[in-house]
Amino acid sequence: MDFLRRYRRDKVGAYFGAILLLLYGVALTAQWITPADPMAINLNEVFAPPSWRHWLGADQFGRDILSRVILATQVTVKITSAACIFAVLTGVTIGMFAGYRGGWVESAAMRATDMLLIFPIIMLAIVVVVVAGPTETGVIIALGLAQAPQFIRIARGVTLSVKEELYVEAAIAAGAGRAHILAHHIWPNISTPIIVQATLTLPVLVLNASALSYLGLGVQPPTPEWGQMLNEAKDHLITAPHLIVGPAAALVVFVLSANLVGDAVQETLNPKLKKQK
Amino acid sequence: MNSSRIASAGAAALLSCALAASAQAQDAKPQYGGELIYAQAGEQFSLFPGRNLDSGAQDVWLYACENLVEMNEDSAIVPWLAKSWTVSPDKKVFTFQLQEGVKFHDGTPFNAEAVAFVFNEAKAKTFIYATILEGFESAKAASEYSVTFHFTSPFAALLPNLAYQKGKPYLDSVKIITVTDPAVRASLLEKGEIDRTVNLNDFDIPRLEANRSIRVRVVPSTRQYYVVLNHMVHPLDHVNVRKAFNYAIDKAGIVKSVFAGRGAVLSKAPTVSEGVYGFTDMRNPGEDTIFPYNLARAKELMKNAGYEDRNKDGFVEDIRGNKLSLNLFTRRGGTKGDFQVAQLMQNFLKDIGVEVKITVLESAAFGDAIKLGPTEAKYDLALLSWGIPTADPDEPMMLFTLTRAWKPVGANRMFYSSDEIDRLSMLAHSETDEAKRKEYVKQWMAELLRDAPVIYLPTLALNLGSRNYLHDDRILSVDNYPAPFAWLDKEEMKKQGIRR
Amino acid sequence: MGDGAPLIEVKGLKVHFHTEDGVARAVDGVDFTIAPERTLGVVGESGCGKSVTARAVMGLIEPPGRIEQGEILLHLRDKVVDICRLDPRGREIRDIRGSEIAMIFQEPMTSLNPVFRIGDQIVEAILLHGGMGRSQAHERAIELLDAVGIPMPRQRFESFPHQLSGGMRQRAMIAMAMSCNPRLLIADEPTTALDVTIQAQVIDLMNALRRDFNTAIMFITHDLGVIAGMADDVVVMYSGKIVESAPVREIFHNPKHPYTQGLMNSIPSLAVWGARRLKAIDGVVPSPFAHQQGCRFAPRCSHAMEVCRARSPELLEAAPGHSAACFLHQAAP
Amino acid sequence: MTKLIVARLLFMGPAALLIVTFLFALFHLIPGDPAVMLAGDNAPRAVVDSIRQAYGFDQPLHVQYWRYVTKVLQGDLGISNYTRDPVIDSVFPRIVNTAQLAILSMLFAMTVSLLLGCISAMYWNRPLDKIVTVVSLLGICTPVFVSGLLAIYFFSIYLGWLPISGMSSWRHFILPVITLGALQAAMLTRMVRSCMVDALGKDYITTARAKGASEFLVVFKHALRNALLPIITLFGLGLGHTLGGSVVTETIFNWPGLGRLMVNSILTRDLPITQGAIFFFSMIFILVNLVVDLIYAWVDPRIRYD
Repeated sequence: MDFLRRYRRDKVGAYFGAILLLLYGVALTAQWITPADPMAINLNEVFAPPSWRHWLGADQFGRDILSRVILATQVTVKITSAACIFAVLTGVTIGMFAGYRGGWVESAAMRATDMLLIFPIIMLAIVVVVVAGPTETGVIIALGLAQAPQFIRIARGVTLSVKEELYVEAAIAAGAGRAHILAHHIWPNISTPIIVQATLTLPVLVLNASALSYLGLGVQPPTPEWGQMLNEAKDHLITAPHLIVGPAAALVVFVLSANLVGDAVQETLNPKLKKQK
Repeated sequence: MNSSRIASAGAAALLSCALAASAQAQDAKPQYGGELIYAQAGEQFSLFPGRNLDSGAQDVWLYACENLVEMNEDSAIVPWLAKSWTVSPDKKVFTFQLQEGVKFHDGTPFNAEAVAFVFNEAKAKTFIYATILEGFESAKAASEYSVTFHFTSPFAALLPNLAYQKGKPYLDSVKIITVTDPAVRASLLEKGEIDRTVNLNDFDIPRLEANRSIRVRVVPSTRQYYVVLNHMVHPLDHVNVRKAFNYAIDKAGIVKSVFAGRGAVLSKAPTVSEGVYGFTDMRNPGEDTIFPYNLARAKELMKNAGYEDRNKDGFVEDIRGNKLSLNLFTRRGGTKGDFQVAQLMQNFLKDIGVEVKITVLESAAFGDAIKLGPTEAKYDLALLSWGIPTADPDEPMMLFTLTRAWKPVGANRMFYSSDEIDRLSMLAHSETDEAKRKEYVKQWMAELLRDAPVIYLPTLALNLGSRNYLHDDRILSVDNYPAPFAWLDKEEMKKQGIRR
Repeated sequence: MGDGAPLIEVKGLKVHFHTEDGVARAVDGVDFTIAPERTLGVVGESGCGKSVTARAVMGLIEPPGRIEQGEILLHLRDKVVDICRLDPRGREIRDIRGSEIAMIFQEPMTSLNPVFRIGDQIVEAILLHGGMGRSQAHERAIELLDAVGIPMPRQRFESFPHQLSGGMRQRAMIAMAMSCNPRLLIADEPTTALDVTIQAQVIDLMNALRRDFNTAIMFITHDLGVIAGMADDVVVMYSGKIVESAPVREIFHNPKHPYTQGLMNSIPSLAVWGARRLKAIDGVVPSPFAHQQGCRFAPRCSHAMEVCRARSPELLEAAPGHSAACFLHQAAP
Repeated sequence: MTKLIVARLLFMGPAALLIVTFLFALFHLIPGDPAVMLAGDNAPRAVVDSIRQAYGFDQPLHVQYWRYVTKVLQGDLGISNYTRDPVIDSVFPRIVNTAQLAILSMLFAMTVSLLLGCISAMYWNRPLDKIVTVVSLLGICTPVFVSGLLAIYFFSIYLGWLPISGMSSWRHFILPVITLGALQAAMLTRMVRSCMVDALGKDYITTARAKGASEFLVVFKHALRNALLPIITLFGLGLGHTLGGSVVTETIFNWPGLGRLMVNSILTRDLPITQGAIFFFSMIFILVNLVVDLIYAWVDPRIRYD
């Protein structure tokens, strides 16, 4: 497909695209590729520093950190990606619709968004636990809902400006329906900030997921999750600094590749940018 | 909000605010002046003593107010503002002789009127702890300096008579700040922005001890971890299974990995720990703790309770072949290390083939889940801890193991019932003869070891970090850190570059 | 060409774009001159490099575009400046842009900054080149808006681009361009986005301004009708090169290069009665990435000879003031 | 324009009531009983019941609700279950603390992000742009508690320049503001960069250059004014979030802010405090959004509000 051919030529995008695919590959095959059993507790190796046996060292219960990071990739990547998509979908549809319709529909939607933003994510999470139960879908909905307002506001903002453009009025004059307008005229203009915002929310989602695990939401022990591992590493930052390296590196790789791929996608979608280079 | 627990020292400690008036010359070395900055962990506390149960609050009281009687390091009741006291033969009337010449901060004289007022007011306004004084009816001022307390039912009170220290405090003022993050408390202590703090992260203690200008004291507390075994759930009603669960747990491993080897101590007796009255070491000779870690014994006990791994899937099944799978409810951040201990439980019980699923609940939801009665309770196992602020076994005996105390009435979440335990508890409750009462408590503990209603786990230790220029402050096993007669060595402070 | 020194001399200009798909030779050796107070029409199909040439003259070539070769000599009163050598973001070129040479663009909708008022954008153009205070510039802007035929100029000063029609916005662009009495106005297809009636008004306006401000105009378009009404001299471009250059009457009545003849035959003419099929030039414009031996029009040229495929013809005079780059009019070297 | 302002301000009243009712219902829907929390795990039922009775928790819900609403209408937000202090006394000072931290860190974030974002847009895909991108991404990935603790260990303990906790002098503000601001700055830089690139590609930029405008004027006037739209939205959101208090930053730097208070009150089911905190916060949030929308109309004339 032409998009792929043009995308591959952007060296950075291709390189980090490969890393992102690798990450999703790891996420899919996590159970089988861990060097050691991520759940095996061995109290003689509490906080064992990185060694040949444990490349990234061992945690408070002597479990192999590398294996736990790999297994955690499955959990974290799945939850954050799903939550991100959920946030984008709800956010963009509500934002575009509100921005386009205008009038009381818009102000009602925006005030509802304000309400959503007012409640701290912890409150949202507790309510979701009661409604959807402590399942993974619960986590995804809670995380996604907390990030949706950002997308709603961006989508609405851009829709308001684009709606005024002449070519939109021209399209209407040509008999285009609202769906057509939103899809063909408004979405291309929104895609840039939305893609950037989507890749920006990934790290926030990972860290929020760990905040939710305090509330018994989603991932129950002993399954590992990056945010949770980061939190546990916080308490031993000085006594066992190696604890934080694994999950932090994984998070950085995931976010860096997602953002740079986002950049590359944005560039290929928007050829005018190429001229700039 | 760390777990709240019943406050103040039970029947014997009565509450009033006063400053000892007469000053006694101390030896030359301690010096007057300076401000002590104390960092505390609790978030929610109120200065009004009657209103809050949080341990943080109690620390605050100890600076501003003094009790009629106090508790010293080895948990003996020590006279303080009351010189002495007597008990009526029927143990329903207690008379306290008060110190003369003591004044409140604002100068009004401290006398029997004041004491009576405080307690009648507490009962009228239903202050939280007032209801703990079971059977307290009223307090009257018999004379200027003697006050009598009238109870509807006999209430054992232990009142040895020891010498006491009195005098004017050395510090000008005490500044108390709340720092919730243990790592930040440690760094504040290292930097010298605070002089004294508690609840340090166990793993930070070696680093702090290495620092010349810091002194860390670690003292076993009266709070012991335990896992509730819901006797309504088969096979937890089977004593061999309960004992197997006890033997399957590597308590030393827990102390080492979760509490860095020093944040907790191996329990020497069920529920009652060293600081509590009536404690005796119940360990068999040569064993480091009660139910020492013995995987083989545990598997053997499970075997003769009819549980074996018949289909070799790593988990045991009963004779009819269904797998033994239990759920374990726990909180996270409620008590130090609770989330970590729960994960180790899951791992140790897996070693004897018992599958455990952990359900982490947010503190309020957890509170709801463990307050239900025998028919509604959904937990098979629940990780909790039992602290004894009164340092008297009466509380656990009356509320923890008594049949009458089944949830939702008391705190018997195991729905455990044993006539022998009930008999011993009632006897100990009203026995005033010391020797007899200690014997009943000993038999009660022996019975608990024989019946193993819960899985017994290590006892938490308390820690107190302070700069070495601070002297004569104290740490009590009931999670109190009084420092009424502490003083600051100014030269040492200057040497360490502490400018305030 | 007119007598006296030319205003702009372009010699051997080559502008190439270095993109991933290869090197695009947008402008591949172009020579022409613009005389003061005369209008040069630059005509050619889209993609022949006429817009790139215009931007090169304004020094607006940004990476990945790069001026490979050639000179653009601007004859100022006191000195001659080669625009190719100037730093595109330097001070010197900035003093020329807007004051000596001004430019208007094809898309009036997007060429004006949507968030600033029309008047403010004109005032900014004036203030950039000094010589006037803010209030003076304010009045000057209103005069200009009036000069370009915008009704109620004082009110229109305050309105935003989206409040004006396409035609009005183009007039505002022209007002802005003329604000510093430029000696050359480059118009990059100014009428393409407008409908015919507005086109005619804009052309009349530019002709009027030419006389009042005696400004030279470089008018770029693919519309031969507009060229006829506007240009004094005409240059025809094809695939990055100039294939024919002559006064406007010569181009229309005596086209010498086969490509120009092809263009002329493709215009419907009122002069010829009865229906006749318009002849289109068969074949396709070559891609700027292709390296082709010989004359670029050869593949589509009905008169193509052997030499045309071997070597590319120079732009030489075939008649006084009328040059063409075609071996039909030159002896093969 | 004024119609918009009045409409929004009028909206605050019903919004507050709606929030209070919603919260009241929510607290009684989700598990957790304040009386049990107050008495502690091991308290006998007698104690729990006495507390419930003393605090009026045993009243039927509608009575409790009505009593609370009537008090709120008279401006009395009730008293906390724990500290028994009036809610206003414990919530208001915290809002002031959080507001100080939020505004300062957002100003820091805005200046840094606008500068870095514009620079990286001007030098699109060249080394400088790559460096800014990686630095801002690393800024986003580092959790605040890691950057906070490391900052304390390095600046306060190792170098001993800055104090760790408290708010008494300006030096106490440096670390928390930079830590919280850095996270927001990293987020905003990415957005500024992409919006600036968008704007720099537009035709009016070529016109501006054709007018002889300097590159500085082209980027920081013509392009930035147009790129401001999504940026303002994010800035409004960022301010909203930080005004809600960043629990982690407040815990690390021991900053008595709204975030920690709100979270603690939810976890301990201290309903009056939660209501008070969220009540004030929602008012501030609506005001912030109103200001953002006004700036919107001022920046982009195409959005008609009259």
